[in-house]
Amino acid sequence: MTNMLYSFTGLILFVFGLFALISCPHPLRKILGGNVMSTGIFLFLVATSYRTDTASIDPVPQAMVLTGIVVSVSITAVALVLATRLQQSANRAMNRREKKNEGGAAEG
Amino acid sequence: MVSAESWIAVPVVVPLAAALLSFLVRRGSLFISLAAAIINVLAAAILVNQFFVSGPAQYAVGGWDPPLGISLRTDGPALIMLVLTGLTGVAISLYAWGYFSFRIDQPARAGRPEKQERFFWPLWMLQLTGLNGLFLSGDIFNIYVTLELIGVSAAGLAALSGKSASITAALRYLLVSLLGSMSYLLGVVFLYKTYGVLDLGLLQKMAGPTPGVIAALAVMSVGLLLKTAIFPMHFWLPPAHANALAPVSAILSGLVVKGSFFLLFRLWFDIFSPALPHTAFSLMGALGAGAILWGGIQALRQQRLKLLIAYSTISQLGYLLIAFPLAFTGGNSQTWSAVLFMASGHACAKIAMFMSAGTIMLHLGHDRIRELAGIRAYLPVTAFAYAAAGVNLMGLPPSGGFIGKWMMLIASLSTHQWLWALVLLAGSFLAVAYVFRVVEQLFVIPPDAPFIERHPRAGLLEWPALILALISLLMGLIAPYPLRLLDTGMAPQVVQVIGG
Amino acid sequence: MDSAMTIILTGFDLLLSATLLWLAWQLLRSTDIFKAIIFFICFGLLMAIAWVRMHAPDVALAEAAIGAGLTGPLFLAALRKMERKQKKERRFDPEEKRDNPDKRWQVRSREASPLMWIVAALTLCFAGLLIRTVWIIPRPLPGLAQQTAAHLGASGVDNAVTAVLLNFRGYDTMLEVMVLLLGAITIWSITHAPFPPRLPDTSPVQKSAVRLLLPLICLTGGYLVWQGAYQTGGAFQGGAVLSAALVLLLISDFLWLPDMHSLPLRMGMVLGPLVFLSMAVLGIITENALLRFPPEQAGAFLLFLEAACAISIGLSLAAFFAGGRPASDLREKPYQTDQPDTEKEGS
Amino acid sequence: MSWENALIVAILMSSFLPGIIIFMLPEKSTGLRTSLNLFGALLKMTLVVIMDLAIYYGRVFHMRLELMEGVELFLNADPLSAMFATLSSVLWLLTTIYAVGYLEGSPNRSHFFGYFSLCVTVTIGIAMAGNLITFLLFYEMLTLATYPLIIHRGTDEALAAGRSYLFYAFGGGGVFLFAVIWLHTLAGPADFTSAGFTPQLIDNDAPVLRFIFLLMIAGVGVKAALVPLHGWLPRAMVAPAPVSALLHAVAVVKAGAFGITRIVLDVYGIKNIIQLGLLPWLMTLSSITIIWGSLRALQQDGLKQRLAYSTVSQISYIALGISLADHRLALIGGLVHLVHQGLMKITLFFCAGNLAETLGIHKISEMAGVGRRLPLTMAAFTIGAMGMIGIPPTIGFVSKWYLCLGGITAHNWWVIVVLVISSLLNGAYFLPIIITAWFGKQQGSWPREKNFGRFETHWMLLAPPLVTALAVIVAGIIANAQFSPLAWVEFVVQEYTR
Repeated sequence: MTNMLYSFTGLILFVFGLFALISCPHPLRKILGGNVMSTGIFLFLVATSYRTDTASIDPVPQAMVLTGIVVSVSITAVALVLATRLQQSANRAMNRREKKNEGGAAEG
Repeated sequence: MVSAESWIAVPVVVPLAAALLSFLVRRGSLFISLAAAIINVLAAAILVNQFFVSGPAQYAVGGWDPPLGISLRTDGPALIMLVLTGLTGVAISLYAWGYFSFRIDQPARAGRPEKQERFFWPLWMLQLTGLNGLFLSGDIFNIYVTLELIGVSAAGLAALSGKSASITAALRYLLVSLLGSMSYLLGVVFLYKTYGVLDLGLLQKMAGPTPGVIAALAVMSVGLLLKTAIFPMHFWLPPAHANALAPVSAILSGLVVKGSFFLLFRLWFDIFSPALPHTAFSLMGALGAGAILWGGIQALRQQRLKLLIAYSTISQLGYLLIAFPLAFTGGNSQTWSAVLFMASGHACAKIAMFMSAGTIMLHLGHDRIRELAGIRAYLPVTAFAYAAAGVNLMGLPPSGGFIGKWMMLIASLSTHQWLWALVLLAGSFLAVAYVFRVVEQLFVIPPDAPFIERHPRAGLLEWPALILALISLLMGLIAPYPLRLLDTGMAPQVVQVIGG
Repeated sequence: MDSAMTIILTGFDLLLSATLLWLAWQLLRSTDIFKAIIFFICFGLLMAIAWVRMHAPDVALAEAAIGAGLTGPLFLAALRKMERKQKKERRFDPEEKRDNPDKRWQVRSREASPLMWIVAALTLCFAGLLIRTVWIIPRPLPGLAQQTAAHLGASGVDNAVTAVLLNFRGYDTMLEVMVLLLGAITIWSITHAPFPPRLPDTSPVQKSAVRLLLPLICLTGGYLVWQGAYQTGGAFQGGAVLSAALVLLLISDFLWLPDMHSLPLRMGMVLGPLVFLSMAVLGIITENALLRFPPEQAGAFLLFLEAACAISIGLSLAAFFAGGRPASDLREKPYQTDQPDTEKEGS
Repeated sequence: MSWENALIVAILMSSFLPGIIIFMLPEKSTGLRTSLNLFGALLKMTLVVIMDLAIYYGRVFHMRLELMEGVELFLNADPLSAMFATLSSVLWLLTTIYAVGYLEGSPNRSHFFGYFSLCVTVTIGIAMAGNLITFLLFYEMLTLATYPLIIHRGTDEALAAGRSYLFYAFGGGGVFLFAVIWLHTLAGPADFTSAGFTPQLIDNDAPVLRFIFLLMIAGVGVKAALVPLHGWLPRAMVAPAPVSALLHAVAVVKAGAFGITRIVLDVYGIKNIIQLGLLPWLMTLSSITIIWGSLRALQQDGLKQRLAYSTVSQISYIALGISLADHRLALIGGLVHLVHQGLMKITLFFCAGNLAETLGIHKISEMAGVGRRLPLTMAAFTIGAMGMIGIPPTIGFVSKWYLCLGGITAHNWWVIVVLVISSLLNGAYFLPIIITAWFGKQQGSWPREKNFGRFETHWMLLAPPLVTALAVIVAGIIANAQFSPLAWVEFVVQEYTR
C-alpha cells in the first residue's frame, strides 16, 4: 500500500517534471523541472524497496539515490551557470540597445 | 602481483588520473593527456589480444561478484568501441595540440584560447573516461553514472568556445542529455523492480517479455534515442556540434553519440532481443529511414561546412537504426556486427571531417561552403582527407561504410524488404550530393584564390585527419579482423534468436 | 501493528503525497520564478520527511543538505545574477517579458497554445501507462537486501548504505565523485565568479555570528563523516555541511573568491578524487582487484577515504555556489562579454 | 607469395605508387615528376606484356583476399583481362607523354598526374577483377579517380560537367550495386564463372534474372554511354584533351564496354543468356545507340563534341558484337573493336587536342586549311577517321568485317543494315572535316597560335598521335600475325565458344 502510494507519487512527479522540462520556455523553470523529475524517480526507486520491517530494507536503492542526488546537483549547477551566462549577455545587449535608443532620442 | 585481468581497469583509470592531474597541474597537461591517450590505446590492444586468447572476460570490481558488486566485461562490441575510442583519442589529442597552439599564436584573441586549452584537457579526459567506462561496464546503474559523466563533460566541451551561440547550444544539450539519462534511469528502476538485479549478464539470463521489461526498454530507448540525436529528436545536435571548437565537434560527433548508440545496441541485441516484438524493430527502422532522408536533405541545404557535417551525422546515424529490423529478420547473423563496424567507420570519417573543417576555418576564418575554393593550394592534405572521409559516408568500396551497407542490402534483399534497400540507396545518393558539394570547392583552385599563410604546426592539424580518413576509407580491406572480434564476441543465445 | 497506527500512518502518507504533488505543481506552474524557487525549497524539505518515512535516513539527510539546502540557494543566486541592474525589475519574471525587445524566452500565452495541450495530453497518457505498468508488475522482489546483510561484516562499516556506497558499489561512487568534480571544472571553464562583488554590505552582527557558527558547522561536518560508518551520515552529507560553512564565509565577505589563489582550491577539489583513485589502484596492486580493500583494515581505509572526499565535496559544492573560477586563476584579463565576440568562428 | 601474385601486385603498384609520390611532390619538380610518370608507365607496360605471354602459355593468375563471409576480393587475369590491361597500359604510356606536353607550364600538375596515375591503376583493377564485387570496387573508384580530372580546369562549366558526371556515374553505380547484391542473394557469391546459375534457378526466377540483367546493363551502360545514359559524355569534353583521351579510349567508356562484356560472357554466361532470351534486347539497345550517336554527331560543330558522339556510336559496336555472342565471328568483331576503337579514338582526340593547343581551334568551322599548317597532325587525324568509317586496310575495317560476317552467319540482316547505315553516317560526319582541313582555304588568322620551333607543334604532342595512327594501319595490315589484337581476341574467344 505505502509502496504503491509513494511509487505513484514518484511517477507523477516525474511526469510533472517532464512536462515542465519540455514545455516551459524559461531555462530556470526547465532546470527546476529536471530536478523534480529526478526526485520523482528517486522516490519511485526507494518506495519500491520500502518494507515496514526496517531490517529487511534493501540498502542498494538508497545508495543509488545518494549517488543520483549528487549527480543531479552537479548537473543543476552547470545548467544554472550556463543559463546565467546567457541571460547576462542578453541583458548586456539589451542595456546597450536601450542606451543607444536613449542617446538617439536625446539627440533627436 | 598484478594479474593480467586488471588491464581491463586501465582504460578507465588512466584517463581519469590524467584528468585529475591535468586539472591540478596546468603546465604539461597536454603531455599528460597525450600519454594517457597512448596508454589507453595500448591497453585496448592488450585487451583485444587477451580476448582472442581466452574469450570474453568478466571482472568483479572490488572483488564483489554480481549481483552485489559491479562487473566490468570485455566482449566483441565493447572491444571494438574501445579500440575505436583509443585510436581516435590519440588522433584527437594530437589535433587539439595543433589546434590550440595555432590559436594561441594568434595575438588577436587575448587570453581566450589559453583558457580554452586549459580546460579542454581535463574535460576531454573525463569524456574519455566516461566513454570507456560505458563500453566496459556490465551494470545498468553504473552505466547511468557513466552516461552522466559523458553528458556533463560533453556540455562543458561544447560551451568551451565561449560564444553565445555555443553556450545556448550547450545548455540545450545539457537539458536534453538530462532528459535522456533520466528516462534511462527510470528504465533502470523498472528493471530493478522486476528482477532485483542490476547486472547485465544476470538480466540477460532472466529477461523475458514481461511488462516491466517492455516498459523499461521503452523509456530507456526513448532516452537513448534522444541522446543519440535520432530523427525526429535531433534538433539539439546541429547547433551544438557546429558551434563548438573543432576538436570538440570531432569528439561530439564522432564519439559521444556513438556512446549512447552503443548502449542502445547493447540493450536491444545483447540483452533483451528475446523480449522484443518485431514491430519494435520495424519502428526503429522507420526512425532510421526518416533520419537518413531528413538529415541528408538538410545537409544539402546548409551554407556552412560545419553545419553540413553535423546534419550528415544525423543522416548517418539513421543507417545504424535501419540495421535493427534487418538484423532481426535478416537471417544473416553478420548483419548486426555490420552495425558496429559501420558505426566505427563513421566515427573515424566524421572526426576526420570535423578536423578538416576546423583546419580550414582556422586558416580562412570562416567556413562558408561557397568561398572555400582555393584552399587546396595551401592545405592539400586537408582537402584530400575531407574527400577520403566523404567516400566512407557515401558508402563506396572499400570503405567501412560500404561493408556495412553491403551487409544491410544483402539482408534486406534476401528477405524481400525492398523499402529499406531503397532508403539505403537514396541515402547514399544524398551523401554523394552533399559530400561533393564541398569536394568540388576543395578540389579546384581558381586563379584569384586568396593567399593564406600556413601555420608551422599545421602538420599536427592535417595528418591526424588524413590518417583517420584513410582508416575509414580502407577499413573494408581489414574487415575480417574486427568482424572476427564481433563474431566470437556474440553471445550464443543471440545467434540463435537472430539466425533462426 | 496497531490498526489505529496504521490509519494514522496512511493518512500521513496520503497527506504527504498530496502536498508533495501540490508543491511540485505550484513550483512548475507559478508565474513568478522567485516563488517557484521558494516552493522548490519547501518541496525539498518535505521530500526529506518522505525519505524518513521510507526508512531512508541517509537519503533524507542528503536531500535536506544538498537537495533543499544547497540547490535552492543555487537557484536563488542564479536568479539574482540574471536580473538586470539598470532597470527596476526586481526579478526576472516571464510575464514581465512580454513587451521586452529581447525575444529569447518570451512566453507565449500559455492557455492558447494548442501544442501545449498536445504535450500535456501526451504526458498524461505517459503517466497513465507508467502507473498501469507499476500496477501490473508483481510484488517487488527482496532485491539485494540479504546479499548486503551477508557481506556487511567484510565491508569494514556497520551502516549498510555506506557499505554499498563505498565498498560493494564503490566504483559507482568513484565515478560519481568525478561527476561532481567535473561539474566544478565545467563551471570554472564557463565563467569566473562575479566581479565586482554584488553582495550587500555585511552587517557586523552577521560577521560575528558566522565566526561563532563556523567551528560548529565544521565540527558537525566532521562528525557526520565519522558517524557514516555506523549510522546515518557519510562523506556526502558531511561534505554538504562543510560546503555550507564555505558558503557562509563567501556571503559574509570573509572569503572573496576572486581574490583567492586557485592552486589550493584546485588541490582541495582534486584531493578526494585522487585519494579515491589511488586506493582503487592500490587495490589492484595489493589485493588483485580494482577498489578492493583488505577486509581487516577496510574500516580505516574507508574513513580516510570519506574524510578526503568530504573536503573535496565541500569545496566543489561551494564552487557551484560561487558560480565560477576565481579571477586570480586567469592570466588573461577578466572576461568581458560586453564586447561583441571578436571571433568570426561560427557567427 | 608466388611470382604470379607478385606480378599482379607489381602491375597495380607500378602506377599506384608513382601516383602517391606525385601527390606529395612539390609543384615545381617537373623533371622528377615526368620521369616518375614515364618510368611507371614503361614499367607497367613491360609487366603487362610479360603477363600476356605467361597467360598465353597457360599460366593462371589468381589472388584472393576475403573481406567477410561470402565477400572476397578476387583478382584473376584471364585472356580477356590481359587484352584490356594491355590496351590500357599501352595507351596510358602514350597519353602520359601527350599530357606532359599538353600541360607544360599549367598549374596544379601534381594533382593532375596523381589522379591520372590512380585512374589507370583502377582501370587495370577493373580489367583483372575476378568477381562482381571486385569489379564493383574498382568501378566505383574509377568514378572517384576521374572526377578530379574532369573538373581540373575549375571553371563553372567544368564543375557543372563534373556534377553531371557524378550524377550519371553514381546513379549507374547505385543501380549496379543493387543488381549485384540482388544477384548475390539469388545465385550466391560467385566468381566470373556463371556458377550460381543452376537450371532450377533459371526455371524459377527467369523474370527476376532478366530484370537484374537490365539493371546491370543500365549500371555499366552509364559509363559505356549507351543511349539514353550518355548525357555526361559530351559535357565532360570541357576537360583537357588528355583527359578526354583517357575517358574515351583508356579508362571510363572502355570500362563500361568491358563491363557489358563481362556480364554477358562471364556473369551470366552465353548459354544461360540465350536461354533467358536476353540477347535481342542488348542488340536493340546497341543498334539504337549506334544510329542515334551518329545522327547526333552530324549536328555538332564543336570538334570534341562530334568526336564524343562518335564514341557513343562506336562503343556500341562492341555491344552489338556481344549481342551475337553465340556466333564466333561476331563475338570476335565486337571484342576486337574494344582494342581498335581505342587506338582510333585516341588518335583523333590527340589530334583535336593539338588543334586546340597549337592553334586554338575548337570548332570544325574554324578548321579550313589547317592541313597545311599541321600536316602531320592532320594526316594522323585522317587515318583515324578512315578507320572509323571502316576503310581498308585500317583496323576499323577489320572490326566491321568480322561483325558483318557474324551477322551473315547468324542470318541476322538487321545487323548488316545497322552497320551499313552507321558507316554511311560515319562518312558523313568525318569526311567533311577531312575535306575542309586539306582543301579548304584558310580564313583570317588562327584563333590563338603558338609556335613550338622545329616541329609543327610540340614533339610530345606530335609523337603520340603519329604512333597510334601508324598502329591503326599496321595492325590492320598484319591482322593475322601471331600477336595482333585480332589474334589475341581469337585466343580469348576460344574460351567462350569451346
